[in-house]
Amino acid sequence: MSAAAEAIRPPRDGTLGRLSDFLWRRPGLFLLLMLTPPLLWLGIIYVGSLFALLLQSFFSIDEFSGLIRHEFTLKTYAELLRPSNFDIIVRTVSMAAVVTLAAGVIALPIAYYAARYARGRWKAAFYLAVMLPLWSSYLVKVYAWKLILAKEGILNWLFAKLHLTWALEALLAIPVIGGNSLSVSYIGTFLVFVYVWLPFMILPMQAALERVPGNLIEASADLGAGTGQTFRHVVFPLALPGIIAGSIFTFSLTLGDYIIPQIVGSSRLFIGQAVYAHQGTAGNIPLAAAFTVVPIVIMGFYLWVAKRQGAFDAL
Amino acid sequence: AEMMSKLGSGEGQVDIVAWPGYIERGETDKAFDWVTAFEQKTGCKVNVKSANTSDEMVALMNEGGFDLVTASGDASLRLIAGKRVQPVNTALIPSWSTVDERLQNAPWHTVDGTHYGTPYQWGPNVLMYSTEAFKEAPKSWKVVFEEMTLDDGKSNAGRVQAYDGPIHVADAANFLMHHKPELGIKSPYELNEDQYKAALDLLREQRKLVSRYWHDAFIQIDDFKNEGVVASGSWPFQVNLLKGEGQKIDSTIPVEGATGWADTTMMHADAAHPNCAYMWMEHSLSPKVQGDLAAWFGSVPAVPAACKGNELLGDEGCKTNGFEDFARIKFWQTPVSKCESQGQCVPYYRWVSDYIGVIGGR
Amino acid sequence: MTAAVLFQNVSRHFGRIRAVDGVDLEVAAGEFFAMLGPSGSGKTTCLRLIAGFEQPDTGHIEIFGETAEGIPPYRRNVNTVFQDYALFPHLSVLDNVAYGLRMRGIDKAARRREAAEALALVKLPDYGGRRPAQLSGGQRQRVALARAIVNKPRVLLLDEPLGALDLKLREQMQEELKALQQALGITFVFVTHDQGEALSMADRVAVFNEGRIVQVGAPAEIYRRPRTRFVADFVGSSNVLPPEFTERHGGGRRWSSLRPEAIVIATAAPEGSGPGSLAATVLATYYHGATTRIVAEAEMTRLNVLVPASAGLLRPGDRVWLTWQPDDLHAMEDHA
Amino acid sequence: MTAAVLFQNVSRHFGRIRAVDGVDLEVAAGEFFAMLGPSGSGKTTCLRLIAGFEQPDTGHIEIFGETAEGIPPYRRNVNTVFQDYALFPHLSVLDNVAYGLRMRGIDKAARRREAAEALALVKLPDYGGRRPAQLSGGQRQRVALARAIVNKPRVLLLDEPLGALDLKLREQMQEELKALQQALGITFVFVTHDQGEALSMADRVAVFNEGRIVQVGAPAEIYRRPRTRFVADFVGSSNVLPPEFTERHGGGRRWSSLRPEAIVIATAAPEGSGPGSLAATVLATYYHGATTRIVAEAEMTRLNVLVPASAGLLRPGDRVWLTWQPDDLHAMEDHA
Amino acid sequence: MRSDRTGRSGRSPLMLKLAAGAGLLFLHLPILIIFVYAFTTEEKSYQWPPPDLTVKWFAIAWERPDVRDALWLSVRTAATATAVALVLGTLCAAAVSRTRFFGREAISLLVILPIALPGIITGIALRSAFSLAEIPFSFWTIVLGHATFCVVIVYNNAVARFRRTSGSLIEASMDLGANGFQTFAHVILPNIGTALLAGGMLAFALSFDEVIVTTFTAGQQATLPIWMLEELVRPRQRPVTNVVAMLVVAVTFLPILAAYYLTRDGDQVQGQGK
Ligand SMILES: Nc1ncnc2c1ncn2[C@@H]1O[C@H](COP(=O)(O)OP(=O)(O)OP(=O)(O)O)[C@@H](O)[C@H]1O
Ligand SMILES: Nc1ncnc2c1ncn2[C@@H]1O[C@H](COP(=O)(O)OP(=O)(O)OP(=O)(O)O)[C@@H](O)[C@H]1O
Ligand SMILES: NCCCCN
Ligand SMILES: [Mg+2]
Ligand SMILES: [Mg+2]
Repeated sequence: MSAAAEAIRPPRDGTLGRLSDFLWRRPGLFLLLMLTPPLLWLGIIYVGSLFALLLQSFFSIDEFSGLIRHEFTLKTYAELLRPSNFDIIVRTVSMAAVVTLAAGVIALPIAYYAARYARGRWKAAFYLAVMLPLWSSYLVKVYAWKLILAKEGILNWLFAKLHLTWALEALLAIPVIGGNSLSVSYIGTFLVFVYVWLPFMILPMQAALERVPGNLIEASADLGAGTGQTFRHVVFPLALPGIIAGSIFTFSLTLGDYIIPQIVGSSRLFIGQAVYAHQGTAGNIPLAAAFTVVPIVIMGFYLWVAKRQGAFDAL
Repeated sequence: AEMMSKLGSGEGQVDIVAWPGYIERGETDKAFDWVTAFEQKTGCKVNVKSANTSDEMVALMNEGGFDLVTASGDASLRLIAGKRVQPVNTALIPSWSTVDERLQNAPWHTVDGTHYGTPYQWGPNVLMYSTEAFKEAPKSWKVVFEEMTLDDGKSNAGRVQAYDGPIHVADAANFLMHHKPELGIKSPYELNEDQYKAALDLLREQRKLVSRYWHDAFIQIDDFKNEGVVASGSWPFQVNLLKGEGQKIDSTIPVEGATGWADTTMMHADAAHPNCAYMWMEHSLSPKVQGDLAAWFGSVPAVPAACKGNELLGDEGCKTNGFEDFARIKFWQTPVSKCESQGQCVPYYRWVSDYIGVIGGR
Repeated sequence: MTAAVLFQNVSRHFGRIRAVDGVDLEVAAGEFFAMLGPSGSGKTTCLRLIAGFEQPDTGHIEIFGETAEGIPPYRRNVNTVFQDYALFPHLSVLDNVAYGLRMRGIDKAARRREAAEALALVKLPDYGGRRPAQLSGGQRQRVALARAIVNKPRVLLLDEPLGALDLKLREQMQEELKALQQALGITFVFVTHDQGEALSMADRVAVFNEGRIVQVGAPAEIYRRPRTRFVADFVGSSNVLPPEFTERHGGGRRWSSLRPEAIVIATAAPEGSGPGSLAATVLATYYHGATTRIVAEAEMTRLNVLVPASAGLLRPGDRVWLTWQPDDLHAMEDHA
Repeated sequence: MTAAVLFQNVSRHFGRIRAVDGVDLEVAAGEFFAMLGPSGSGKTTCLRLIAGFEQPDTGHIEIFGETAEGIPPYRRNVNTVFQDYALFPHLSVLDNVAYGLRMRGIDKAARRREAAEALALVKLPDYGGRRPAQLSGGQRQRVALARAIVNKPRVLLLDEPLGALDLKLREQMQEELKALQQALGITFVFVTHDQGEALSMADRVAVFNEGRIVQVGAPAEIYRRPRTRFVADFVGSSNVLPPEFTERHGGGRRWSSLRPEAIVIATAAPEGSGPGSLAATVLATYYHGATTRIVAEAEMTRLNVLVPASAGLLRPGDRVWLTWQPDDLHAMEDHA
Repeated sequence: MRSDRTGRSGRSPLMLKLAAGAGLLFLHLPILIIFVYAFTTEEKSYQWPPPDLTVKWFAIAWERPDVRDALWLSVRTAATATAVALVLGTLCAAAVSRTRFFGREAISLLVILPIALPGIITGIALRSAFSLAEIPFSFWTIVLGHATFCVVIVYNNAVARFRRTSGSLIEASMDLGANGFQTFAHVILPNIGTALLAGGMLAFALSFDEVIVTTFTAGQQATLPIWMLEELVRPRQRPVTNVVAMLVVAVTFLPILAAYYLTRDGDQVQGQGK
């Protein structure tokens, strides 16, 4: 093999060859070309729509005809902060927080087991066992819960069979969260929310737990920490970003859902329902838009915290 | 839009916003079908979007994309004021003359002598109850407004429902009209601040009894079957369906009388299929359709001729459904500030937000 | 005196892989003990058996006379310096070092004080507030060391602790580790696959191959008197010579080893050319700075010769004479 | 003769980091050229400038007399052996090797034949069908080599190609690489931070520090006559001595370097003790097999001495005398 | 001790096992109920326990034109949205992982936004944008909504793979004489292919089940979930809905399984971003 060839080859013919050279010399332009389609889509269409929506919250509605008056006003925001609407916000945010917490608590053992103990086939089985409910029809799942929770439903039937009806009744007798039956109580709404969003919590949590290096766990044991201590001092803090990532989903999904509280709930509105109702039923787009500002602000804050915790990589 | 002066040929389809149960093509029960024949005759395919409240109907019409809407009285004037609907040329609707005279010039679709639609059906919001919880038909709306022990020995708390629409405030006002005459309520849709406050207070009391408000007719049916609900204001439609399934259910109009609705088929100002729309309006006034629908929904036909000789409705049907109660029924209409009876009333938009508050526990 | 670590016929197999296979081992208290062997020879597994991360399939392990089987790692007074340090990234350096004390319930003030002392011992007194990510490789290694020694373990296990460091740093850390061991008097068990490191640091070296210990002894013994071809080959770049060669040059009919630096090279034939003298041809030379390695061929055998770099330059093809002390041609256990 | 690679005052800065800073460089055609320097000194960046992955901020680069700036990597007849090999995991070994030929539009039969030849050259004739994942580190390294040389590049760039290999394999590959370069006659530019590797393999060595070339020269020159303290320190573990010491022992008032192996150690005082003779105390000894390193202190200065392992054993605290040839105390450019 | 193989002690604590098992049971029992109801003979209400079992609903479901129309619309929507998401997600991932530039962080935030914000916001925002721009509802308005939140799924998968694929592969390819396009075809695509496939399948499944955004962007068109929403309320042949639900589970199960096996060796399937 002799070294007789020229040191620099001439440019390749053809459009592609020349284009490649051209773009290679202008990496900035190349980057721009790559980013243009997604930026057009997400940055212009999507974010543009969001802004258009926000803009509408500064309009108001003619109360009689239901038509929008295209004049700048803060009236709609004043309306948003009326006690009855404020209740909706508080109710929704509390529910989202409680659901997130509960989903975290239930998800943890599953995620932890799958991440640290399940192997090979079992691991795949675990994964599918989480994915299957995740991808089963959301609506049908919610409906299944309506049937489970109804007064004449499966859970009552089961409790009756087990002679535990008294326990259920005691639960429902709790003020505020109880009610006439599970399907018309906050407990019911909460249960369904937790159920439906649980897989969204498990997967990022599992991924995060898996990313905790095994050697740190050994190092901890080596330094005298028992299993529980290792979990508290090493595993949990290190998995926290992933847990936060998971909580973004449960929190955000709860904030915006309008189907679950409508099917299982006590007719007290949640933000999603209020948005849906004002947009669709009442045709009050400005108020609906003002309502959407609440989850946007909350999630904005949430994302900011998540970002600082490095949770984005875990999404 | 200008009123149509001449009919052309059909555009192949017509899009209608309707109350649930209003436009049937035999999918639930083969006997009730007043769409298939129309489609075959005119070549206009009928697409139906059902809406559960008047507000929803207004919103859908505001959004556009529909030709017709079966608007109740509390929606129709809003649609007219918002210029969402167009005047109809009754000359293009041969059956116009057969319409019940009480409805032909009704104020909820006639403005300055111009008609904005064809009457469709009317009827009362009845009190539906379980015959297991009540030995005999309840006499008063009290059973859904005040806590009491029912005939089955259990409290009504958690076992009654109310309509999830601001117009339900009128039901409370109607109740007060009877029980608190000192408030001086003339019309349940025209309330001054004091009357309004009294109605809201009553509704707040009712909130304690209601587990879940009903929004969708079918969900109410479910709730009666699966959630142990025993009494609620309702439409005859639900009563019919439940009875049809053999549930122990009946309905009544208590002493206080009832609110009710009178619906008008109205045409969108920008209807894309005006010819089919006119054809549908004509079709909707045929005695067969009117009678079948009345039988199906438990309502009263807008065409008296339908009361005779309809197989499904039967000869007593119109009477049963309240043909003679026209005067007792306080038909839905939109509350406005400048009201006839007392000059200054609480307008509808406050009904909307306050009712959300009441349901939310405020 | 009880051994610091005692293995009696210990085996640990993973499926068909015999990671550790019938090992007998005795590490004396206070000793600096090195485990040397190629990759996959079972060194790490041995260490993990001592630390308690693995349990023996068969055999018996004692640590300072106490049975170790079935005792979880966190109940053994043994600490490990991991090859990749395994520092907790979410804790400060000080908290890393104090971790073991905290797990034992030592109160905050006391553990901070002790941790600070340990950091001073590894010459990082002012680094307590940093995160591990803010340290260089050598600094991390010292933190790992401090984190282990602060617990005053009876045995300190080190798994290739210098593997990730570059040459300069490595040499420096070797000295420091050795000094520290002498100062603390703790038993060190040190795993490496670098024979230079093992020879220069350890009191005794165990050479591993395929899950077994092939030879245990003082560094000079291992280097000068390798028991098998494997050891000769692995420990330093010895010339391993076939039985015929050994026989021709006055040994028995065995494989033998001849250290490159034991060979003297000359451009003229030596006086009396008896056994331990050979005419050869230079094949290549490699300049290493302090030394030059000469590859020469004699009797169809390639021989490496290490000469001081200052020795006269040879070129490939040069004719040379090789001589060595008969004693340096060390016959090993391997027969023909 | 045109240089294979020519840098004229080439700089490449990343923000405030001066990765390569005003470098002048000439690599002769057919040369085995090594770039040696600590981590972050700019070696890789230099290589990437030759390959075309980086463009100089200022300065001029020529490859065999042709201007290289603005020419994309795929148009340079230069190939690289990457430190992590960068084999295509989705292609077989043969397809990996044939990749460059395929991109140049060579037909299938021809490129398979040439790839097979290249694989034979790196002694992996039967491995064409495997996936890279099925190879050991050393085998991968050879595939990477074959993949580069099959294109008959005019310059072959190697970025620490042996960094990931273990000691034994590394020594073996060093020999093979050197032999291959001599056989092919291609210009090799070889990056390493291991001075032993650089000294033993290269025709010439460039020592990098902080983006600049500190010294270029033949290995022995770099080793024996380091120009600065940095070079003395980095190339071999020399004793770097302060100006006062140099002055006392007959040099100028400059920093000087004294190679450990240039020092002769004796337990008795030499005859006439003039310059280049010193009484010292042994601090520590490190047995390395072939050699023993003795750390001794004299005149408040620590000195490393390298002696053959067979030399009589010394113990810490022993009193010794150190002597060296005046010539070996090499005064460097650094002043007091 | 470098210990990837470790840190996982052999046996798990019993309590953990029980809690994990209970959690999984909680996840699965309701789904079983759906399956059981697909076989009930009772069609109007949901009686428990079912009076009797039958398979007739499968045939009936297949006969119903509205089911088939909805199914077809959902398939077309999901396929188109996935295709769009694949292009946009890959471009984004490539740009973000190959280069560092100003605003890089903003882009990853932008991509995450459509799933981090509740779906109703995406839905209502698009809907009001459509009405402002006077865009009538169509197949494409649904796709627009779906692709927006599918991008992140593809993006996450692609970014993870890019991160795992050594950047030097691309340099190696160029070094060996391949220009940008050749490198894309011969090196980049083969290496990120399975990740894209996995991301694409998950995006498909996500779009296939989406109801909230669709409600706002579909107008009067019915995708399968929209159809179900209508159908679940109407007491007409309710078991048909459950048959369809079961079918959807079966249909989405395979892509998920495939996605898992495609990305198993290495990065996690990024399926959580539903
Ligand atoms: N948990 C395990 N499962 C399966 N095989 C294992 C396990 N641990 C170790 N092995 C195998 O046992 C053998 C010995 O491994 P060990 O890690 O002890 O070697 P080592 O001498 O430390 O090697 P290195 O120098 O590469 O670290 C190897 O073949 C390894 O692959
Ligand atoms: N793309 C880049 N962006 C920013 N800084 C860079 C980049 N490439 C190199 N550097 C910096 O330039 C300096 C020189 O890097 P280079 O990789 O050339 O060093 P090196 O001599 O090869 O080191 P090593 O032995 O660690 O490989 C380093 O400080 C490095 O961090
Ligand atoms: N982002 C919407 C979640 C829908 C659940 N299937
Ligand atoms: Mg090991
Ligand atoms: Mg480098």
